[in-house]
Amino acid sequence: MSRGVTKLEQPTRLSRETLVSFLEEMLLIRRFEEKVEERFRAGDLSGFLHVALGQEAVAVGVCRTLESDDVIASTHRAHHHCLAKGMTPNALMAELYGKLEGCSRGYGGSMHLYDLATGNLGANAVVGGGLPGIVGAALSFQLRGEPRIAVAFFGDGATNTGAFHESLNLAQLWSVPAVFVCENNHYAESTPSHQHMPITDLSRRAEAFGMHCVVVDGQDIEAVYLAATEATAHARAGNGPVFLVANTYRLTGHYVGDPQVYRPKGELRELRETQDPIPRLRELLGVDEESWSALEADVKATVEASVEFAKSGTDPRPEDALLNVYA
Amino acid sequence: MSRGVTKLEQPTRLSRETLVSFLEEMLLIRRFEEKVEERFRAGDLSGFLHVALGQEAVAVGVCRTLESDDVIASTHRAHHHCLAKGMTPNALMAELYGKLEGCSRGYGGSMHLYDLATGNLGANAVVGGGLPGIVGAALSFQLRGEPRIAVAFFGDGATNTGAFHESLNLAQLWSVPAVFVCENNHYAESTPSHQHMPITDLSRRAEAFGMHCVVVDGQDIEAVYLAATEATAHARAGNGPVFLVANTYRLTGHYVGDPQVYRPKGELRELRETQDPIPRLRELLGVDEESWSALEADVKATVEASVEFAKSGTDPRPEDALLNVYA
Amino acid sequence: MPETTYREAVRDCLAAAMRQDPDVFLMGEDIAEMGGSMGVTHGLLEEFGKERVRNTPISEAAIAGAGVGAAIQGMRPVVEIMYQDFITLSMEQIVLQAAKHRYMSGGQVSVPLTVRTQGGAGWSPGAQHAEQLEAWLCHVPGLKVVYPSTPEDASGLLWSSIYDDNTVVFFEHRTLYPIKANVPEALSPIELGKARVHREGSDVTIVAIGRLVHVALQVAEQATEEGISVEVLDPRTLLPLDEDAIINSVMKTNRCVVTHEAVTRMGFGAEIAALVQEKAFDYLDAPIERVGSKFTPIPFAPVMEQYVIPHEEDVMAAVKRTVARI
Amino acid sequence: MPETTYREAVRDCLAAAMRQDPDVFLMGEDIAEMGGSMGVTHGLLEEFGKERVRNTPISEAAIAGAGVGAAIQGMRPVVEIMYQDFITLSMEQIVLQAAKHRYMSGGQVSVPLTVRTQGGAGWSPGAQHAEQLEAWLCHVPGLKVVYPSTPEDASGLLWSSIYDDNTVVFFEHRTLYPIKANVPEALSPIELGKARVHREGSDVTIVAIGRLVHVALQVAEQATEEGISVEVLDPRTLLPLDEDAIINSVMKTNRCVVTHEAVTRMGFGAEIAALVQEKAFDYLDAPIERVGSKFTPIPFAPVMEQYVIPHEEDVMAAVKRTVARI
Ligand SMILES: Cc1ncc(C[n+]2csc(CCOP(=O)(O)OP(=O)(O)O)c2C)c(N)n1
Ligand SMILES: Cc1ncc(C[n+]2csc(CCOP(=O)(O)OP(=O)(O)O)c2C)c(N)n1
Ligand SMILES: [Mg+2]
Ligand SMILES: [Mg+2]
Repeated sequence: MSRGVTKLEQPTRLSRETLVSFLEEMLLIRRFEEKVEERFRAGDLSGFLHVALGQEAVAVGVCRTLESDDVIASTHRAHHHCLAKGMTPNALMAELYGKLEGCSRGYGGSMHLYDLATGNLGANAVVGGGLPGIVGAALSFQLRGEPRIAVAFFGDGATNTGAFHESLNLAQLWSVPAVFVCENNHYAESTPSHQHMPITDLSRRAEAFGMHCVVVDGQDIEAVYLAATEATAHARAGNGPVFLVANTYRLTGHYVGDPQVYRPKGELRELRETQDPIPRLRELLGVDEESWSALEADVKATVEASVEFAKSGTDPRPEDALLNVYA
Repeated sequence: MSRGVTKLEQPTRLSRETLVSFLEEMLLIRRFEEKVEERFRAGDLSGFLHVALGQEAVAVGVCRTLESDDVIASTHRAHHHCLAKGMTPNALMAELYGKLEGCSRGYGGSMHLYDLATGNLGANAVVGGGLPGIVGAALSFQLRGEPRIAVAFFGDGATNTGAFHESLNLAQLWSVPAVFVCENNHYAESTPSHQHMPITDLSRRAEAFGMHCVVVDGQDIEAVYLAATEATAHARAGNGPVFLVANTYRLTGHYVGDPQVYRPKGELRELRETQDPIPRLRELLGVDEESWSALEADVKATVEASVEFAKSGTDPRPEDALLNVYA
Repeated sequence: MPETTYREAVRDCLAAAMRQDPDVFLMGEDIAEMGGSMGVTHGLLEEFGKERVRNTPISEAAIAGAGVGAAIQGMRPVVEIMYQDFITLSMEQIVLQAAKHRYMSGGQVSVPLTVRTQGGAGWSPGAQHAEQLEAWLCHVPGLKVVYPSTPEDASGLLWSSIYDDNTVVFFEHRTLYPIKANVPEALSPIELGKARVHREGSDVTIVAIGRLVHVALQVAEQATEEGISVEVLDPRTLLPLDEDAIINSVMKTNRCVVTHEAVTRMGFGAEIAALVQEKAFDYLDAPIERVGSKFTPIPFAPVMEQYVIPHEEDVMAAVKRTVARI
Repeated sequence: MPETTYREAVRDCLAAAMRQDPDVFLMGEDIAEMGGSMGVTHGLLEEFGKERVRNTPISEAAIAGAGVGAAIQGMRPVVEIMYQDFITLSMEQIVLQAAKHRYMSGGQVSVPLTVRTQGGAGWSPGAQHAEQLEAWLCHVPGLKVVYPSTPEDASGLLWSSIYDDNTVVFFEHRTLYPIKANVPEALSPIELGKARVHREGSDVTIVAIGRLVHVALQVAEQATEEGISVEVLDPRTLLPLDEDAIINSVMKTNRCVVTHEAVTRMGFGAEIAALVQEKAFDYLDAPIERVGSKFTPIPFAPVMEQYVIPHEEDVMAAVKRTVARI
């Protein structure tokens, strides 16, 4: 990695300041996710955890194009979207620890992260399950004449669900202001794309609805941001929904603890070397060792603080379980 | 209509004999369906009936390309497929009358017509409900190395269901010998296509799966037959499934008794004048009045006989209802 | 109070809600120009326009889910699932999404969605258009389940369902649409969770829902002639359930018959029987009888269909068996 | 007889069936290389190849339906729905198609499909990965429903399910996979529809399913120390139900507690209670008690989750309440 020089052979289209802030956010997500893996292995965390190492650029690049009252819905792999949309690391970590201070008050867990204040309508543990709701949210914005948009994140595997088809179909038919962001990480759990989809170019999915489609390299944050800017502007302007495909890579297991027996030998190492969006952006920006260390230290402090916050949080009382069943 | 001359300005690609047999079959279906409407109005028939006036060419054109051990699955609008696949008018009419001699022994009714002997796996009253089963049937042919194919009929409205998407996706992924015949009659009940689909060219649906697609004028039986020949050969040869779109028109109500308030004024009359596949074939063949009358008489006799057969059929005993719940 | 059909009662309530409240809108297959496959939404397109009376594609999962999403944004959507059989296609959205968002979010989200659906046998629709699935939904914490049997209940309960901040699955019975009753012109909401005693009696309580309420009332009438005094109670809201009303009634009559059109195995009557034997054990003079459809899918041929579904004689026989005890 | 886990028992049975019968094959998400999300199908890909151990897309409707279609052609497919929560997505294919084809065709068609699925709480999966939905399926004529609680039952019942000519929904409990027991090396089929009495007793019958069978056995053990003799009965097949075994047991003990992990409202226990009070009315010395999860979705935080699901103390308390009567 280059040290101390701003390499600009590849000219950036966004300001350095913006890109640096992207880098910070991506690094925060990365270190947060690594901490989650660590805390899980240490036995601190229960339940079912999916982290997004390698997919940070998609979350950050898309969410940075959104207004605070735009809404998102996410999936079982949700931490990166939540952080990028503005949830605090404290609220997220506390949720993973099952505390009342958690974003879902300890009722949700990693796959059910809600934060209405930042427009986060919830991670969703049902693959494809959040898409119909995004159509409904977007419809309500349309009916009320509000200039808001609704964004669904989901994986390549989700494009095989009936809910995907019905939702995009309905969204296009009614021309609602929604953006469907497919985070194509080439796997659904252990199943590689060629075993679960009959196509390789995901933009073909949008053809079935005549939906506007944008495909982007999900490891290039600048590209993601620019593509998302186009997509969200399209939707917000009332031109109908957009299918945004971000090709990306999951640089870890499907779930925390996944032995990944299904991965071809060497694949993970190679992907880590060639497809990591963070070194890529660092290199583009030519961030020197010193600035990098400062950045790392900042991020580390935030992540550690979130663990402290979570650990010292309040356990729900058992009988709190009886609350919140009905409004 | 021209009388007594074989007009061959428009050269036919199939033999006259074949086309005459098509005409016969289509007319039988037409008169059968009209009889169903009549008997319903007369109060003979109970339940929920959907007839296929205007769509005869699709059923006949496709089914004539099938072998007897190929299988089909149909929909709520099924009489034409059943007759074309070889169910006798007697067995069909007896079912509509709820008799033991009916194709489903009186257990099924118009929307649940089965005839395993002729490869008919059942009409299906759930829109899209029969498609997954066709994938499974085709898969079993593939696994067993049998040269058979499985065919699903369904309407334009069905292409909006999750089951449609999941089924075609799976079929293409596994390259099973199936043909998906979309009978696009431009309405789903009262809802015109533009109100239920964001696209007009249905072949776009196949794009999402990279599936081979054939589009044909469903009112031109010769064209349907040739397109189906290509489609079924493709599937049978192991080249994967095919999406066959037949554009057609429903020349009557959605269900028997439908007042069709939703139809634009004059639409039905115009469609009947311009889009009826039967006069079109008659004209092509130049069938003279005398042959036509003979044909009509034959068909009428068959239909009347089916009503007689049905009326004199055996009512199930009430307690027969307790049979056939389990194998 | 004008005579109103059950069908009109539903429609008038929808219209009243839409008139007063721009957040209420409708989605469903063929509900616009056609007025719904049962004619319930007839005329609403003309008054409220196609933005608020939305014909949908055949996409039961997406339309239920679009309702969920709009409800979370504060709208009060009313989604129609044409036949309750097709609610099988919406179960994920209703059970895993609508019913659980509030809980999973620790109370942040509410989902004021109403899912209207109808069904039932008695007109030879065959096995895929005649389900009665209310029991499934009553097993789902977070949902409310309503099943009115009369025009006035349909009106008052639908209103409360629309204005409830939870998701309500609202069952209508196809054969009840034409029945008539006096319905107050000004909409009078009926609180969810309150049973209705249609007729008081002292010998046996019939707990009935949907079509079977009317059957029970006829049985009660007949029974009088034989000197049996029957109380007829309709829970109307199946979840939450008015346990007190049911238990109090059985404590008075000491006998209970429960009846619905669904099959008895694992049907709503199982819950009533389980509850009553637990809460009124010492008061029971006879086993609680359940009357429902015989354990088969609904057959097509009318003679078999009529054999399968429950009728007056079935309920009467159960009443008599119950009363014969002691 | 070697010690075998519940997980291995299921796998060995699948392998045995596939070895003897080319018509048996598997479909499901991640069942091939990964061996299933619970490791149940581990090693089967290597032995039987990818034609017969088929990884599928995330398409719960289509894979259940592909099973239906293949079964009608005479295959004996075993489809895995990874979590039973997602059976909500297959309900149309299971309930309207698989369960009804035979009936709607007047007996022409049979659908020898097995749908395996698993679930259950106790490991903090949150509300969408912890459902217990067996009650729904028991409401559906045409289906069979099996829920084994031990390795030997899993083995023998799965075999019979695969070779049953009807569609069987086969429930496994996630927390039971590691439990061990002696399972005969040669597969010994267990007839569907036969309950198992795990332990005889004279004071009270506990009818338990799934994980709760083990809880019930521990309660029985403890109860002995307090002089209470508990009979523990596991129906194993929930549909058709071995009514005689249950009724005979309660006629002997005169008391009944029924327990499962699902919520009690409209849960399987409601059916047991309704049945027992009807068929053994004069024998009952106490109300039938139901023990299940509290009426909430499953919360994430372990402390709340444990509070919601039933444990030994809950079952024991019910047993004591029951015995305290008279
Ligand atoms: C409807 C449904 N089926 C199955 C699962 C189990 N499951 C969880 S994640 C997953 C794979 C999802 O793949 P993809 O959509 O590509 O997302 P990724 O995990 O790659 O981010 C599966 C099958 C589920 N959660 N929901
Ligand atoms: C899943 C489902 N939803 C709704 C219905 C009610 N319904 C019956 S036919 C129909 C329209 C079908 O349209 P299409 O697929 O185009 O077939 P067509 O009637 O035109 O032949 C609808 C909505 C149904 N039978 N199944
Ligand atoms: Mg993926
Ligand atoms: Mg159509």
